[in-house]
Amino acid sequence: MTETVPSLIPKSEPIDYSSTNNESQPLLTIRDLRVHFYTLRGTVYALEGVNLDVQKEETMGIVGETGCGKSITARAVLRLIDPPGKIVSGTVEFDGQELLNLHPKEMRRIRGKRISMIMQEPRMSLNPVIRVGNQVAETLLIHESDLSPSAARKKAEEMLQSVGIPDAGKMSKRYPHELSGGMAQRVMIAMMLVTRPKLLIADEPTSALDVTIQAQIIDLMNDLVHELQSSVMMISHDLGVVAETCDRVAVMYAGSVVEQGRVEDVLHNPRHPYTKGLLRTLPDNASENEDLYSIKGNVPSLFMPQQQCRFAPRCEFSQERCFQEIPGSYQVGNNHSAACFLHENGI
Amino acid sequence: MPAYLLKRLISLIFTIAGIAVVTFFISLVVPLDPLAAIAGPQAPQETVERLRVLYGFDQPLYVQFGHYVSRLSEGNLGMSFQTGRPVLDDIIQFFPATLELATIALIISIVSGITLGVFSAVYRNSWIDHFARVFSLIGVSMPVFWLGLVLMLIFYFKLDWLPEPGRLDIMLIEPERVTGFLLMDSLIAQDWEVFYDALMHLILPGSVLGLFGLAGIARIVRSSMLDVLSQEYVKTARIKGLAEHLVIVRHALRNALVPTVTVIGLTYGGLLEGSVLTETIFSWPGLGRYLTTAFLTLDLNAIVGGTMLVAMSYSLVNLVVDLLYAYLNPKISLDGEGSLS
Amino acid sequence: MSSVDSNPSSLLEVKDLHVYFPIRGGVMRRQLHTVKAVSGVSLNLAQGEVLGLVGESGCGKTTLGRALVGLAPMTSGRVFFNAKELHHKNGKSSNHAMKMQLIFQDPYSSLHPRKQVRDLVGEGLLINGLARVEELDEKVLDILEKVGLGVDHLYRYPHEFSGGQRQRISLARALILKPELIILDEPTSALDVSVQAQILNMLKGLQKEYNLTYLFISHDLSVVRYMSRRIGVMYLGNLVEIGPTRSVFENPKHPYTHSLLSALPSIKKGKRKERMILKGDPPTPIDPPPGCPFADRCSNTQEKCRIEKPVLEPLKKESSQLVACFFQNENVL
Amino acid sequence: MTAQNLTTVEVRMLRAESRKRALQDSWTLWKRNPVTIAGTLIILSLILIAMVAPWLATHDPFDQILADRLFPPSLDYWFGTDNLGRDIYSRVIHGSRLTLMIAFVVALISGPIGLVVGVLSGYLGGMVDEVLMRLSDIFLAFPKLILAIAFAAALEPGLTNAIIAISIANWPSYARLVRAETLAVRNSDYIDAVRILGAGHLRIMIYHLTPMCLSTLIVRVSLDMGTIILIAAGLGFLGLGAQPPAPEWGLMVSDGRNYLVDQWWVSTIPGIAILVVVLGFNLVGDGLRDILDPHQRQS
Amino acid sequence: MIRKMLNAIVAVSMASSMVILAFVPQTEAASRKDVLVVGMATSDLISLDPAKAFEFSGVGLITQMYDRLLDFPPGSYETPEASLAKSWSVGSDGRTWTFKLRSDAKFHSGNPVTAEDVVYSFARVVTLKDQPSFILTQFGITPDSLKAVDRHTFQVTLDQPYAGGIFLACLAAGVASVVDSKIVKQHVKNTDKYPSGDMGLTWLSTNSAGSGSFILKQWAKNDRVVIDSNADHWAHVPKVKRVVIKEINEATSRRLQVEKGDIDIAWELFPDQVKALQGNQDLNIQKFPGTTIYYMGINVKAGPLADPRVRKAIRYAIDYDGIINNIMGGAAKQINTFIPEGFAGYTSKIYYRQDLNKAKELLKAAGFENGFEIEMDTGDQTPNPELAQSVQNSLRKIGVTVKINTLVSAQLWPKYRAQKHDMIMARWGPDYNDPHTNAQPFTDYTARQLSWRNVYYNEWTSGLIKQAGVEMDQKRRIGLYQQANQVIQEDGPYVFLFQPLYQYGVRRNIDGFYPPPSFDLWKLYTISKN
Repeated sequence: MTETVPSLIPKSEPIDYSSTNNESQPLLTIRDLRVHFYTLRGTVYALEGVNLDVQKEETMGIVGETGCGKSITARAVLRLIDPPGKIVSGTVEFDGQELLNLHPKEMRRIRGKRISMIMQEPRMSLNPVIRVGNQVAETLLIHESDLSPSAARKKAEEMLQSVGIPDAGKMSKRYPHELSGGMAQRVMIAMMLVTRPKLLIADEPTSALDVTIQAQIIDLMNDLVHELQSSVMMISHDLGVVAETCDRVAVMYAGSVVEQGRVEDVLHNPRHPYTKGLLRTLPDNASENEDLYSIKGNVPSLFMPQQQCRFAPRCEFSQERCFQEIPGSYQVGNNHSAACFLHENGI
Repeated sequence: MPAYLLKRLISLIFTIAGIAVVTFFISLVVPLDPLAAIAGPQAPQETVERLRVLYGFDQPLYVQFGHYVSRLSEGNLGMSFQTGRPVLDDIIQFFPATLELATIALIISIVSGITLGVFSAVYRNSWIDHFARVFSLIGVSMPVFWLGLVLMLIFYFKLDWLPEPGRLDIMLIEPERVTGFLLMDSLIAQDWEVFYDALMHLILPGSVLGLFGLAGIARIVRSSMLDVLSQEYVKTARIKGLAEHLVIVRHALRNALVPTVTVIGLTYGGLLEGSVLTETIFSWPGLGRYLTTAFLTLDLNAIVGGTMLVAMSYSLVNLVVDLLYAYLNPKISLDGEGSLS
Repeated sequence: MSSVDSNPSSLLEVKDLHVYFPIRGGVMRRQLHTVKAVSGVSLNLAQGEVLGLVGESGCGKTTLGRALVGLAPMTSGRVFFNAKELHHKNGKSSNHAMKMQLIFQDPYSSLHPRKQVRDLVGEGLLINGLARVEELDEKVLDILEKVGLGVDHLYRYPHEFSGGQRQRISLARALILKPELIILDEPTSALDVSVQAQILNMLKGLQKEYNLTYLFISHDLSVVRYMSRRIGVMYLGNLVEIGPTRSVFENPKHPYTHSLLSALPSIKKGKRKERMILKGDPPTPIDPPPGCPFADRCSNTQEKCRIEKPVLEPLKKESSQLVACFFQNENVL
Repeated sequence: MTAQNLTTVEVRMLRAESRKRALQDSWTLWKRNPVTIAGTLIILSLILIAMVAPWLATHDPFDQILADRLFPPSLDYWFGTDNLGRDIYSRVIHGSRLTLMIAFVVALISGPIGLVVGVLSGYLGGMVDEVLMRLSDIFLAFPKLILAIAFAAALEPGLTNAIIAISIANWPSYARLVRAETLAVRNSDYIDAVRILGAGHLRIMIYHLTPMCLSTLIVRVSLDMGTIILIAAGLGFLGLGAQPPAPEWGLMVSDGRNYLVDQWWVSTIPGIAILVVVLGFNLVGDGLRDILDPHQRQS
Repeated sequence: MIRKMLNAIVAVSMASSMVILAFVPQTEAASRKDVLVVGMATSDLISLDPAKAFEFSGVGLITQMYDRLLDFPPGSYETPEASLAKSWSVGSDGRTWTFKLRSDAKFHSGNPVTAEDVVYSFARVVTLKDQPSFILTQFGITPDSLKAVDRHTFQVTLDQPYAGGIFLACLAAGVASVVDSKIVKQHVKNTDKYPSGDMGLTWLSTNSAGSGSFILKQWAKNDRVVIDSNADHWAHVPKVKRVVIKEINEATSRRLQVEKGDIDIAWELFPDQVKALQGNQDLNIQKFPGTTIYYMGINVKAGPLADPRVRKAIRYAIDYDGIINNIMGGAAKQINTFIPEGFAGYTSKIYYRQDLNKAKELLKAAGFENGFEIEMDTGDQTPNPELAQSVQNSLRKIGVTVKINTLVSAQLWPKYRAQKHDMIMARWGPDYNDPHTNAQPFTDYTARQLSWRNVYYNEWTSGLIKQAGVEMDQKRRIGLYQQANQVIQEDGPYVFLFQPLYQYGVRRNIDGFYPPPSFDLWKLYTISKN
């Protein structure tokens, strides 16, 4: 199958994000990001035009269900999409620099130094055959060429100390499997923040952890990014976690952002039918005698390029138009937008 | 750790005892008489019968087995019928040559196998991958005896790049025997001429034998590299900003080597086996040939001693492999077993 | 097999159940350590009741469920099912235990990858001689339709299904034997929220339709609260608190329950509220020290807690909320 | 549609469809791998050649024309003649039957033995495992060729005994493999699931463990086909395998080794035949692993 | 990226090989001139003790390191000549033989060769009773029948009179080598098999204590035997300082190495190798008819083979010319007698040539016009399998289907000895250099040799040979052999195929090489290298 990027420009121009923002230039600007996977069974149109901003010193949440493209978005920012995936088009501007056409060498200088990322399974994300202290030190050694290995190890130990690892000197000699999940995630955080990056991408950092540990880690992350004045892109499927940690949130569905805004606006006043539905499915809100709300139908196949609102087949409010055009992103409130024709005419 | 070693040694003893019994019973199922063979085609019947008494083959089987067991338990491997010498002496003489050959072959296998495997995995499904896989498979697919003869023809006879078959040039006398390994003994004796000559003699049989083990190693390296490359921690390394070749060598390869070590142990066993034919073709005075002759002449003591040695070194290598495995893989602790199922 | 000491009104009665695993090592394979996965749990389940069991990983909730169906050894204690005592022998469950079924957490590993749906679901019937091979298609189809699958799915392999659908297949496999008790071991934790809603709805519907009894094991407090009328909290192999869902959630008496609830993120509570965050990791169940299992992490540990193990006691007389804490009355929060 | 009107026709159709889907998946995976395609073609042509050997051969493979011995390849003798004036081309063609027969018979003997021993040992554990594994240890400790030589020498040399000898040498490694697979699988949720349904040991072993081990075993056996052929050829080379005048390739290489320098074709052509076929089996095995390995299926 | 890794590997290996090369001194050329390198199949070598060795290469090597009372001159095996014994005589009873020893012979140790040493040497052989011992014991020699009359006079008494030619030929055999009794006695050991002393058997297996032209320097089993020249030999001082017998079991390999000059003499080349070497200016091909006879044994007890007509039919069916011209490349000669050319009593008369019609007639007469199925065993050494296949092909033409079993020696010989074969492709080489060594096994079943193995119990031929064994008149003795041969050719259990020509590839710069007429009659001391 030959690949042609569908040039389906939505009828209504998407909002100009930069103007909606009264503050200074965002730290990270993602525009029309498209990532496709060329698999045996055909092309998977995984990301179909993602638009997203992360402001300086803010925590931006990205929520969505499995396969909606939230992790792919994060990896695309670091340009770490594994084959058969490919970034097809779009721009990712970080601190005034376009990342997608940087030389690989330049890109490596950004990874780990200015943008870091922590992942879901802390123990799987640490190399099982290298002592954790050395793994933390490695990040320093990569980016600070004048640092001696022993100095790096010393700094790594200090960092481990500051992420709340008791007896850091001894713990840094341990192997990942000797740590608990919570400890491993702390190591991961140490490893990724030791270079004081401007942006930390956290890909479901707590979903593999128990609730009590989850709370510890969330607290730790909040404290650290405050101290470092970094921004966070917090990816999670857990709306509760997002509600508790984020300033703003973007909701993704089937490869694009459907709603974006301040957390209290999006979660308490959702405007996109998908967001609304998602919130209603949570058992938290249900009384025990009524059925949970469930969004009808299934997640759409991503094997077709987006040619309509991908949520339309499951949407209670869908109209004929939803099946023919791709909705743009429409302002629905202060710093709050939704990609739904219902809101074409604004608030 | 000591407990683990002890356990392994105990099971090794069981294995060896089993091998001794199996070998004895193999010799039993042979419907023929080893002594008649030893006596050669021309010896008169009387000689054969006298030898039979001399070697105790006229005794009932259980008596023979009893002698055999009590002798073995004293560590006495007995006399070889074919050489008329203690089997132990024969083994001490022949085994180092085989070991030296197998070691060189193993080194060749490992170096080239890992290289091919890594390239294959990194450039998965590209022509590099296909080439590397086919090349390494040709290695195992080649009949050793034929390849040996052809390479000898090319590199020795036609091109004259490498010396004649054998272990050492005919004009050179072996240095004083310390380890039995020519390369080592010549180093100890500081005899560079012998060292160089022995090394050159090793190249051809070593490569032929090495080719045999290459595919298995390349195959496991490729598949475990593929496995490892899709692991999260490799992604972590990339996220850190590590250059790709370092990601592969420092993070991926190190982990991929863990399963590879096990295969290397098995390959070593295969090399000892492959040496049977290789030694025949390259006039290598090693254990493989000794054992083949022993089987062909039903030299029972030599068969038992030789196979026990091969089995023992095979088991030992695998013990070393397991220790190495534990060393490479910090997750394995040799003493604590059990699980939270 | 007397039914004298069992409570006749209960479908399932667990009395002081212990599940220990030995850790062996050394040359003689001596027992070096003991993993006390479940150390002394007692509970009752009435016919048609849903009991939720919560706790963090390693607290023994899964092992408890597995021990009940015979997948883990019962070291000591007694279990009565339908007023008959259960005896499991080396990994094989006793016959009448087919009325007790288990749904596994991971829908990807609990279906044989090389079997088609018909065989997966129908096997229970064949094993127990409840159907002939010719009848299998129809009987399986009947039950598939109950869990929202259809004839198209009959001859498909597990890998052709999504997580939610697989969990439906697992459920069909259990339901086809007409069980009375189903142990649900985190049945939705591997699923997305929208799929989770579908599965929970279905579970609830089936429970009502067939008057099923559920032991609902989960770490997700909100799911348990939605599903169950009663809830038990486990910590390090012990049941530390058990009672009606509403009272446990609104008035947790055990400090562990309290911190668990406090740690639970929720969209309602908003950002950065003050929480009671437990320090440290949960200890391992290998050779746990005597005394209260929670003593190491509790903010109110006293001398006594380290020596003596508190037992479950009703909060007040006649209260259905039971707590295992010496200072339960001081834990008013 | 309700359960009541489910007809056999529909059932049959559904089954056929499912089979088709499985085949399609394998086909897609197979298609993408040129190396496997090459291997499959080699094996298929070998089977074809073996089937129509008498029609392909230009001469009687046993007919000696001593006056025509050691003729180089020519129009009369496509691959030349051997030391007894037999047509090498016809012998190689006929030899394909022996080669295939050896490979498949050994696989059919040692594969099932390894499967049974491995599943029993892995599933039952305890003493059974201990005894069976010590036994296989003993056999494994013998290098395969040496074990085969021992048995071939102990029995009278000949093709049948060579096959038995190779089978004896082969089963332990299969048993090991199957046992490892069984151990990995026996505590998995889906086995526990049927245990809860009340399944007995025998049922678990036969219906649930065996199919899981089978694909691993098949991959391994197909990778081993090459080794089997090589060992058989090695035995032939040492005079312990097929007996003259059988056109067994190893024997042919051996017969020709005295002529390698000046009459290269006598030994080289059967040598290449062995190489090609063994390569074919290896390529197929390699590809089969990709196809049957669920790991690879997901990508 | 991975290029860096590879570069490192290449760099390291190049550097290390350069270091090694720098240390290699170029001293080879100087010494090579004085060393004769012989490539030979010596895998049969198991002992260098005269009382034990009975293998081709073993006995061949022993005769280089030890002297015997009598010896054959280089390249000949007709009459043994004086060696350690200056003269000899037999007493009137025909049983007592007296030998006068020369006084200038010395062992390698410097000890003089005395009659005591001869007594000890012979006593060793008949006491140890190992394989070759029958060569002496057949004359009834026991330790008691040996006597050192004085320092240089040795006397032996036989149990009855024997034909003198036979006895003297046996004294020239390797087993009758004289060992240095003083040295050997120092190395006596008690072993499992010989609890009361092994008479140096263990030690002598890998050491030499002789007086011959060469001294054993090193025996690296499966690799090489190195013998150094004995400059003090009383008559035959070698022309080279050292001879290295290199084990090369593959004839092809021997050919390659002699062609390249890595060895000076390639022992026993087969016709195909010889053909390839023709026209090579650097090499001489030396041929000599060996005393070996290639024959096919027929078990007289095995079904159809019991009928003499069937055996005769088989003899007529064989394609002798094809075998000799093609398989043997012309380097063989058809033979129809058990006495090889070179021994007295040889006859060049040919009874059988391929005649398929006659063969078919004979089969028909015997009632097997539709043929039958039969097995044939053969060893795995060239050219036996090819011979077997050729015979198989020939017999197919008269309707006899042959199944070939290629057996290793461990199976072949026991089977033959147990009379379990149908037909066997084999060869026979003389144990000592007298026609009796062939006549007896081929015709006298009471010797439990070839005739017995083939279940051919012919009292008459057996009687003839027994008579020949004690016949003092050489002419009459030969007559008896020839008489027996006629019966064997007509009725016997053998198909005589040919007597081969042994061929040696010799470098041009080698002089004085006499192809050994018999397996034990090498004379390495005559060879010089230019």
